[in-house]
Amino acid sequence: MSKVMSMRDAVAANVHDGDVVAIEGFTHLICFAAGHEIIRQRKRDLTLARLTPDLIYDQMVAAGTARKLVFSWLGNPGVGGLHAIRRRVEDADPSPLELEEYSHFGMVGRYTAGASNLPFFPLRSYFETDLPKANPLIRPIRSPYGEETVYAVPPLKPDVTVVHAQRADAEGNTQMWGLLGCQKEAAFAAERVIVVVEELVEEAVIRADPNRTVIPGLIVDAVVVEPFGAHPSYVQGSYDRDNRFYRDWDAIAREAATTQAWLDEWVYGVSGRAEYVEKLGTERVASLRPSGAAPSGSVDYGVYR
Amino acid sequence: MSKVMSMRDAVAANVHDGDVVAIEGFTHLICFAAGHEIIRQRKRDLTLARLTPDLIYDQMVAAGTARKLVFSWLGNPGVGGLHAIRRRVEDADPSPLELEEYSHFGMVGRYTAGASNLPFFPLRSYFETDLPKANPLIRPIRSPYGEETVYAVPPLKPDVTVVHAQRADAEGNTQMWGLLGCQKEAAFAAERVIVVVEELVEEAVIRADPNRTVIPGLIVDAVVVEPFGAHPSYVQGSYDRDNRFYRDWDAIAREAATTQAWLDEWVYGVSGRAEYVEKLGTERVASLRPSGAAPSGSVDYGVYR
Amino acid sequence: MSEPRAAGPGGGSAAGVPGAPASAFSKSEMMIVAAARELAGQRVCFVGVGLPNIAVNLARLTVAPTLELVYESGAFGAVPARLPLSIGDPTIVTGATAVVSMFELFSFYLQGGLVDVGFLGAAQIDRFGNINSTVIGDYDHPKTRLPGSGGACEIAINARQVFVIMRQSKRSFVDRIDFRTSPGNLGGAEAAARIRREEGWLGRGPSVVVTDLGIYHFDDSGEMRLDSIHPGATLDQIRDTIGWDPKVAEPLATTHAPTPEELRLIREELDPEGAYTK
Amino acid sequence: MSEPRAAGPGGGSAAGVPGAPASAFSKSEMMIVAAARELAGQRVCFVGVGLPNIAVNLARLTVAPTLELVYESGAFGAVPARLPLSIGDPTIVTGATAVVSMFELFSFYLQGGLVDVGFLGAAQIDRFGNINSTVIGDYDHPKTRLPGSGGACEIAINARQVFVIMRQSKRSFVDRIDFRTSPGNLGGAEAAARIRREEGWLGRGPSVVVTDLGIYHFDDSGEMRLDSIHPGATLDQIRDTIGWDPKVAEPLATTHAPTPEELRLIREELDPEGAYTK
Repeated sequence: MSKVMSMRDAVAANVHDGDVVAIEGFTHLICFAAGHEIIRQRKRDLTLARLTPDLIYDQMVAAGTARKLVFSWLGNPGVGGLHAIRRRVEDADPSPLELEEYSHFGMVGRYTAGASNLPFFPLRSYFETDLPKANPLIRPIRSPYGEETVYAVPPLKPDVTVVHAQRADAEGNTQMWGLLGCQKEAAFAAERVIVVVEELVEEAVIRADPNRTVIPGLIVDAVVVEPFGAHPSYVQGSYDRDNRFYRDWDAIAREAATTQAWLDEWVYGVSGRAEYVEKLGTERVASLRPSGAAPSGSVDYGVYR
Repeated sequence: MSKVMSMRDAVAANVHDGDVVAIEGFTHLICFAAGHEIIRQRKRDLTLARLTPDLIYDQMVAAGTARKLVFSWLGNPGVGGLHAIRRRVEDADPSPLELEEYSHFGMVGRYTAGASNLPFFPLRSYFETDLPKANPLIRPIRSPYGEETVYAVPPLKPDVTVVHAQRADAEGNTQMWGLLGCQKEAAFAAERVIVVVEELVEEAVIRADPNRTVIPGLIVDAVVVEPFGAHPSYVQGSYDRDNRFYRDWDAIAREAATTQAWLDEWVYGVSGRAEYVEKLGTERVASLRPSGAAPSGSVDYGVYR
Repeated sequence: MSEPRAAGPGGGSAAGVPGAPASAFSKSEMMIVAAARELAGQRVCFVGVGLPNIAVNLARLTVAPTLELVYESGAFGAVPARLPLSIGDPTIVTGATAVVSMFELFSFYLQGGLVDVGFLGAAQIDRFGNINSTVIGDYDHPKTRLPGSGGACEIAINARQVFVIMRQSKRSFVDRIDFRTSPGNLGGAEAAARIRREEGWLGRGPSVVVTDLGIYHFDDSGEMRLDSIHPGATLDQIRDTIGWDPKVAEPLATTHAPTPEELRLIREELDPEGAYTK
Repeated sequence: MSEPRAAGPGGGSAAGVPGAPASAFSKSEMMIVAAARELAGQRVCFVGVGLPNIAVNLARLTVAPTLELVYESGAFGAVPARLPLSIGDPTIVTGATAVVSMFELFSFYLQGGLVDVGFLGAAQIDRFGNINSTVIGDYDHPKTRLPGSGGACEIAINARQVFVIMRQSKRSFVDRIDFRTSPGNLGGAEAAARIRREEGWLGRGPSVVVTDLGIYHFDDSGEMRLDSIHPGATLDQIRDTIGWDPKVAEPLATTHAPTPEELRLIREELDPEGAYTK
């Protein structure tokens, strides 16, 4: 059964006001195309979950979609802060933003517990820090073997998780390579899953290398084909991280007015990702292509009858 | 630094009397070659850990290497029981064998806790069963969120884990495909790791597809190149499961005498795996090759300078 | 363990559906076919070793073409080109949709609630569908040491429902099992429902038991009830092979005999060596 | 944030090793070089975002050629062909030894005890090496909202030892940090050792702090001690940029100035745009 649909339909059908939304991807494979469509559809009161809110959530927060962030590292990696988010956190400008804060491993553990239907996930972190005071959902748990105490985090089960990947078949069987982050856990933990891919492939391509499959179609609700949909994030083997944009954003986001002007031009002002890519220009796009191929090589699974 | 050595040296250096040994692999990639070398070197008082003790541990138990099994499913899959083990369990013949029993997920959780340095692993199993009575190490644990109670298993940290794989480089960076079982967890949980491969490859082969790497050389102590080292188990893409031998073993192992005769001929009577394969004969070996190739295809990681 | 193919007199179809006469198939074949048919409409099935393996593969070729087979060994969406002897076999990997670690399989697929049907065999079962696959006799001094849980314990708890396939005998259908490996309806439906709710189980427990003589479902009290008797089997045979007085549905249906196509698939494609059906 | 390259008078080598005069390198370059040298002899280093990223990559090209870089993003044995701006970048993947999920990276590599050195930056640090990277001011009403832990909290607890690299100032080297994101030697070495033992930490805590002015190790009381001052820096500068009266080793060493090769690697290969060293 084909689940292929437009980004507009996928977001309209699967993202609702008030939802807990996870657009995951650790620097790699961040689906800006989905974030922008959520902005265009003026979704409201979302709780946005992500290890690293990154520019994607700075934009979504600036656009007024969110009332809360669940996260572990809030910044523009290698550049600085996320100014739209900081305005709301530091100055309640234009309104406060609720924060629920963990560490990276805490967030990974939360998705893992959500995906595994566990009531908690244990980890060796948080000892002697102020994090459990800042977030009372981080709780000590005593081992049933001996005296030891570790910490626990609660499950995180997003209403919808969005995952970007190199390829999937029409049913949503999804393969990715390069940094995998915690997309698998975030997808299995979610009520609904939107998969966005650079390339739609035949089922036979997936079945030729079943060990490469990260997300099974079984848990996927929508497949969106959106080339360059991760820009300014990147797709291993397909395009590079647009570090220039990450730096540019620092200046854009410093003022509310320039931020809104950017959203007007690049999000509200385009109908979707295809138009965004066209606006970006062929030169910028070409400059982000890898300088050469680095093939994985093929392995043999063998025919067994 | 090359860690390549003979099976004899790898076992002599890494397996000691009294050790907890895990030769893992769920039906796939079971390293019989290592088990046989442990028998030949007359190791004693081993605690043998494995989800499915399989023929490999039936043979090692029959040879007197073990005082205890840690396991979750004790049988010859699709055929019947493991008779040498049953003789010791049911009739203490020639001596008792201690059993420590979990479920599959419990064993996986134990390795995961061992690999993660966690004092326990929680899971939703064992409710209302007799397993926690049979094994008091399976213990209830209360969630710190609400009233819920699940079960916990303790970490399992083998002294040595043996893993068979399709290929590794000389440092022990190991790639496998097909069923992955819980070899990764068992290897990370272990004090020492022996990797046995069908093929030794250049580092560049590994680095061409880093997502395929299951075990890093970082945790590997010995690399043994032993083609056909998993027979009668199998290696995806390389050779088939020898179901005929699995069935034959049922008759061989029914009597202590025939079991010992088999060990004399096929284990003590050969110097190592190469001689075993020669004895098996080219026809038998050829009959186990896949009937055709099923290539995974290659993906592109891209060059980024 | 050999069993004559001619299983008794009469048989045939209960409702006009063409089926082979009872003399034309073995009790094992009838059991496998009946179990496969119960899978109609199911989406994701967790495949155990042994009889479940052949029943599930027959279902995929007949009543449940979209059935996704999950093997505890880590294969999802397997399309085995031959019937594997073990649940770990290279043929369940080549061409599968996904192959994952056992951690992932048990954590995300099973415990995460994605498995519709867990399909189990057993050595002993009681009237409430509680299962023993661990020992006959005392645990510490067993008469017979059986394989143990494998994944059966967590399958019984986390699969949305559980199907059981096993041959009937006084030794296997017992008033009191020697060891509870996999929980069924515990001491009855009401207590079981309460405990499942309190302990947060995803599974609703056992829903069908298919034997070589008939098909059982569970009534409101959580007890097994014979709903269909296989052609050629008698109620006396049923009672002689159960360690309690079994409930019998009124009216009692007769199982449709295997169709020629079902028999052909078993004999020619799935099990030409007769490993499961002898 | 620009900083003049001419950092002061004098400098050069402390022990006859050839080095550039202090006027020939910036304070940031000195800091990066000093941090890289501390990695000599280390095997597995967990790389944080920012300054650790360049220091670690310089170490791999100089004193620690067999250093395995672990990025929290999931790359192990990375061989980046360029200096990544972020710790997630396609260049750390292509040609790496292994790329794994973050669950695996944090569970098996870090928490499993395989990381020798965790390399952290920070916004605030106290004399015992406790680190704040969460907020300046009150948590609920922050003056400045910083990024937060990321992996820093679990790195501080599970890496065998922790290296810190950060610029000195009265705002960053403080008597009392506003929020403890990553534990160091807590209130002193003795209590810290006891707590680490009781709570089963793998890490021995912070072992070195490299700044733009000098190199600190931790003495027996668990307190930071200035062991080496960078060429061009003065003790007055040191004291003017620390919020407590710092311990100073006697005799106090002078850090070897960067060698021409170290400077060449930073300027031509690692950071030609001067993103880290401006």
